Amino acid sequence: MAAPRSRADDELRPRLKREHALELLRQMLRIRRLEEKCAELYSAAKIRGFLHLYIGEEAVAAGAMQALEADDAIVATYREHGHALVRGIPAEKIMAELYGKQEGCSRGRGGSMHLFDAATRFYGGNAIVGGGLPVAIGLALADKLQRRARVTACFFGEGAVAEGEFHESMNLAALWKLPVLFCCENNLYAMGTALKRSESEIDLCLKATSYEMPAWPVDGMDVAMCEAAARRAALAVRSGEGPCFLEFRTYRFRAHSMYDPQLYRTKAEVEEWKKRDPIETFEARLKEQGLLNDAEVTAIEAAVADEIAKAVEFAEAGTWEPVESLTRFVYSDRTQP
Amino acid sequence: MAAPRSRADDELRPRLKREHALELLRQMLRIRRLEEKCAELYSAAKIRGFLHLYIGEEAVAAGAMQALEADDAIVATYREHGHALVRGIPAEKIMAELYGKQEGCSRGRGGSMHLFDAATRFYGGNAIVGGGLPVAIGLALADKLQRRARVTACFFGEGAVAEGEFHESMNLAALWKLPVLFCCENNLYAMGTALKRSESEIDLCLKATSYEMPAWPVDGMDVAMCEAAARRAALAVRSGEGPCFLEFRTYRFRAHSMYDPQLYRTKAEVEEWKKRDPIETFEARLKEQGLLNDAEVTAIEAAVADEIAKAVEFAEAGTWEPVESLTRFVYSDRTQP
Amino acid sequence: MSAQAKTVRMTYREAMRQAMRDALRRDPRVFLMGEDVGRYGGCFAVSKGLLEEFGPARIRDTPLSESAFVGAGIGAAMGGMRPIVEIMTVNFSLLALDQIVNNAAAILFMSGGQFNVPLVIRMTTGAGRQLAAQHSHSLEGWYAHIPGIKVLAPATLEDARGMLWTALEDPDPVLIFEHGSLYNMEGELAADAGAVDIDKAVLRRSGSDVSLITYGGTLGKTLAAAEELAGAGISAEVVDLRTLRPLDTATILDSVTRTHRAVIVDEGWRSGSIAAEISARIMEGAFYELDAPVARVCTAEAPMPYAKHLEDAALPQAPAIVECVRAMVGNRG
Amino acid sequence: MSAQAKTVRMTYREAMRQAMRDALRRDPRVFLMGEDVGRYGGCFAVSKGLLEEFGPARIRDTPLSESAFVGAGIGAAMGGMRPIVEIMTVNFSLLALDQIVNNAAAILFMSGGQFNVPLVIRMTTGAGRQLAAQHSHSLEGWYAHIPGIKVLAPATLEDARGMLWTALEDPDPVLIFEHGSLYNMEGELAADAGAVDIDKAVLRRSGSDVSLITYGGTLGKTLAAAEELAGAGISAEVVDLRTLRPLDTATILDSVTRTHRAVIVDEGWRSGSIAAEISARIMEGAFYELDAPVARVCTAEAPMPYAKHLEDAALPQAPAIVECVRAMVGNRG
Ligand SMILES: Cc1ncc(C[n+]2csc(CCOP(=O)(O)OP(=O)(O)O)c2C)c(N)n1
Ligand SMILES: Cc1ncc(C[n+]2csc(CCOP(=O)(O)OP(=O)(O)O)c2C)c(N)n1
Ligand SMILES: [Mg+2]
Ligand SMILES: [Mg+2]
Repeated sequence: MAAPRSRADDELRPRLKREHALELLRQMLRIRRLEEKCAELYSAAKIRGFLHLYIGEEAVAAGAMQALEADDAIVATYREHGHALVRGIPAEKIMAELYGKQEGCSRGRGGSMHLFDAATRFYGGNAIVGGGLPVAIGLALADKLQRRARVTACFFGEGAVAEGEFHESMNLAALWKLPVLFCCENNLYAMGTALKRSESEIDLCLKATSYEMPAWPVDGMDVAMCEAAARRAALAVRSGEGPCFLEFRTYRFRAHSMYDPQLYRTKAEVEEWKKRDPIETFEARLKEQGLLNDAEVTAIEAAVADEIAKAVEFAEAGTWEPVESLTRFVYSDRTQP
Repeated sequence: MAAPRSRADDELRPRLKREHALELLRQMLRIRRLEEKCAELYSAAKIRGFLHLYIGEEAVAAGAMQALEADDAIVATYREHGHALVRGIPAEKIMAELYGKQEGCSRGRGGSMHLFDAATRFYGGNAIVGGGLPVAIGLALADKLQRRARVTACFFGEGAVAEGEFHESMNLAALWKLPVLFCCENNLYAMGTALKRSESEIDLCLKATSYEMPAWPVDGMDVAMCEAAARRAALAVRSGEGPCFLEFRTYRFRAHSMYDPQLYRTKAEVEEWKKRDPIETFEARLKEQGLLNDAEVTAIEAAVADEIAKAVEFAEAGTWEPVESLTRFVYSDRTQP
Repeated sequence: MSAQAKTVRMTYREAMRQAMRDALRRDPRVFLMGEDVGRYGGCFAVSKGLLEEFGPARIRDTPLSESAFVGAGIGAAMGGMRPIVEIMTVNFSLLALDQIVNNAAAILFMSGGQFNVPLVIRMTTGAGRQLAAQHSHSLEGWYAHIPGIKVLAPATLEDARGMLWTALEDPDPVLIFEHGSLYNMEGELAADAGAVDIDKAVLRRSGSDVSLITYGGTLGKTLAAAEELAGAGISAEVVDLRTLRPLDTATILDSVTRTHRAVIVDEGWRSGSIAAEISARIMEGAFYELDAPVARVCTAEAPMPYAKHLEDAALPQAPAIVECVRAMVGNRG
Repeated sequence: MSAQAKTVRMTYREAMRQAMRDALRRDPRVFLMGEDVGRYGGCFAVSKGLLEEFGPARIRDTPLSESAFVGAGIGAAMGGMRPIVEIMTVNFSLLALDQIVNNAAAILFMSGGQFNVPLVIRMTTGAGRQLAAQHSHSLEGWYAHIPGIKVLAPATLEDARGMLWTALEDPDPVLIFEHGSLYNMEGELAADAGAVDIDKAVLRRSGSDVSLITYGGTLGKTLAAAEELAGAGISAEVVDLRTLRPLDTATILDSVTRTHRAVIVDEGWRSGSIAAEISARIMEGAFYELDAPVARVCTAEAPMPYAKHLEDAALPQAPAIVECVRAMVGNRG
């Protein structure tokens, strides 16, 4: 069975410092508002290609990212706006990327699914389900070989658990005791396929157990829980105990991508989950605990709105990479070391 | 944890009927003597390419194959002479195949690693580690869709457990409750890599558990145990309960293939395992129980020697496929339905 | 099709769906398996409605396990079924390549003719929708390197409707590549459209000055280029290859022998493209007929960028085809 | 190499091993990872002894997980290491193809130039040892289709010794294909042999009547054919491509421009081979120089059979090269 849920999780919640709590709220709001804007811009044809929104799952990235240090590494999927933003890629560079402008964090070459940023060690943005996991293993291996006490956090959906690469990576990480924090975002669906239709055993922590890897489930709708679990796991990983697996139980409120009639789930199910909206519930809780008032919410919202507006402005003002440089970066410029 | 070891295993041993016991012994001897001859013929350059001997592991194929009916299917690996032989491919067609003659069971195109036989539903002989598992899943799916109470037995080494395809196949089989009997031949090494250097969790039955698939370990050096476990598992599989996983704990006495200095294990370790030689121990036990005498052993050995000699004769007398038909069977002859 | 024949208006997507529905009704051995083919209705809505009609045993949603479910298709085919395996896009097929190359393509041969693999694998291919580097490959020409499989690229409604039928009757593995940009293409199709041959390339336009050889997603652009060239007094013939393995060399050589010039248009990357193979075959079979070296218009050799203007620049476009032909033929306008 | 230079006698295998030992000594960021590279001593004994010298952290035996350990090489490269990943044989690389195509080859581009992947992947390729359909592929030409990677095929001791060095200094992913039949090849090598360029094809023999263009495992057969042709009065030039991506088109065209005829010898299957690409490039760049159509001698388009006589018949052999050239040039003897 999965490792027992630690008491530390529950104890942490009340101990959240006020500033930190507001910061968590702010981060979740940044993601939410950025993505609401993205949806709008998609309808306006400013953003194209596939666009996968993280709305509903914000607590996971906002919480988990707290456990990472500046020189830790992140590997994520095509549903990575939230991770990129909380990690520190400026909203404007993200937005410019979604516009396809060369001021974007991947010069407009990656788009929504391929946000990259060397400054924050953000290694993408991978659009092949499961494709990021081996890369994360390798980043961690480099750290281990160079005796650096860093963590590589690898985010992926529960759909990836069915891919062979997931298993090969889990085994390799555990076998070699690599400093990888596996963050499985279990939002119950892979496109239209419910977990119970894709896994014979739906307790995902059992997969980790079969690699002798510590694993535990986390309430992915509770940002404080997400942070606590990630901190605990990252601590173990960083101290050289080997990898950890966290199953964040969450839910995506929107379509898989932009076109998706959502035939595979009921409106009622979505509504039920929306009652657990990670932002609304957290806000409510903070207010209840007297840590937050309406004016503060308004102020945070205003600051976030401002940030997003500026990001859109920046993207609008951005420029197109000259067509002449189309084949640049197929190989490194020779000047590169 | 793995499913508890059933009492039935231990109870079965004394109940072995005499004829059946002799048959098991005979089958193991057929494999052993055939392969000893193969090694000899390899040195004489009659057989070429890779040649993987099963010597030491005979109890597994000889035992497990007893559980299969005529219309069941088998998928095996490059170490499949034993499976092919016990399944019923005539020794002469196997030997002719190893010679590369067109009278071989694969017309001389497959060689040692690719024995095929439609008559006995023997689907190869796959030289890609893990590559046979998805095929086995598909054969079982065809049976399920056509409501045939057949079993597909899939043999593979413990090295395959690290391959993604193993996991994808286990999950698919369990998820769809397909009639597959997974027979993992754990001989502790994949070429020169010991299990403990390739798996973070070496209790392989735990892998099956993480797919909610029944699994249990079997003493792979004891042919009666192998048979009993396979019968029990095949019964469950055939009755529609879904797949089963058996871990046969065995040992390869010879090199991985023909060139292998065996630097990765000690002579002492090999000698220790040889004390558990599946043929010698079984013979000794039968004698002890008064089920077998020296004359009978001599008679069996003589019959086997004769069979092998005839197989070699057949292979020697075989003919080469005309070079003109080199590209035949890249696609089906148009006459084929 | 005769002018009187009754036709119906539909999209390429619908033609493909009808082809599947038809196959599922006709032959109980046929089933469809792939990611999100059922409840989701198919990533590109091709299989929408099939689950309702045929049920989950025959319209099987799979987990994200490309290697295993493609391999399962191989096994099921050998077990007497006629599986249609859908791989969402060609990009993901790389995860199943071992099964395709080492099993599907090899088992008939390795088994000395004992086991054939009547499997059909369908996948979406191609770029043009700003899906960036990991979702925009055109690898059908690359697959055409593998002996033991057949590679089809339906570019018209007729072929979308008819190739699947023929593929399912083939005793050997057939890969069907559907260019993502074609699904919404609308047109008239004979009401009784059915199986089509998969052995022959066809002329989609006749001409005498140059042969434009193409297939799949670039057929439309090539026809547009031919139209423009006609305006400039250059008569271009357009050959739709339809099947990339085996290639219908005879039709290619026949056309080039009449026009004496050829341009190959191919969405694959240039180096090692199927366009290279066609050029080599013309070299080998019609060298003395050529008035000019055969040219290729292919995709720029780079992973596909997201930005629209860069993607457009990377892909073969009608103006580039026109320019290439003009340079070869000389201006006639 | 000057006649005075000190040389040592060794095999291709030893040259490769020395190259690795050297790299491991020179650069602490270098490590070797792959199946059985350590305790077993390498499937083809190439890495024998390295574990003892460098220890298990730098000579890493991996589980049978091609996709994960190739991907781990990519990550480790981005993390500042200089990994050498050994895939036992090219056949198994199909299991890692997604990592190679979608990550190794694409990340630099997708990231807008931020992350390069200085990874070297070595693998054995080719047939000739009766290993049958699943262990005999020559896919290096196929890999050469992928932008973002480089593809090397050392055919000589010098290149076995020197290419790895250069590859490790390359900021981008480099695949090195070692033909299995070469490991036991023995010869003299400069005692101080080191890095070699990987940008240029070279003439292994000069000639004036025909250019024989080849690489890797077929270089020896091609040189043998040239020798035999010389006896028949036909002067054949032999071009060793060395690097299949990027191709050194200039050297190819230069040779053909002098000889006016070309035969490409390639162990890949004919259709969609690198030989097709070379033929197409000659078409495009030296058409008016040609006295005869460029020809190809490739492997028969079939999975590789086990039986020796069939395998021999399937592969390009010196007599077939000779015959092809004679038909092209006419008998001179
Ligand atoms: C290997 C592969 N197969 C299929 C796809 C198509 N696809 C994109 S996202 C997706 C669902 C993935 O679900 P999950 O891993 O749970 O992540 P989520 O989208 O729920 O965040 C699928 C099937 C893909 N990108 N990669
Ligand atoms: C995918 C793949 N990788 C590597 C190999 C090379 N190889 C052949 S056998 C073998 C060891 C397999 O060990 P195991 O599965 O335990 O079977 P055993 O040989 O012990 O019966 C290896 C690595 C292969 N055939 N296929
Ligand atoms: Mg999901
Ligand atoms: Mg083993």
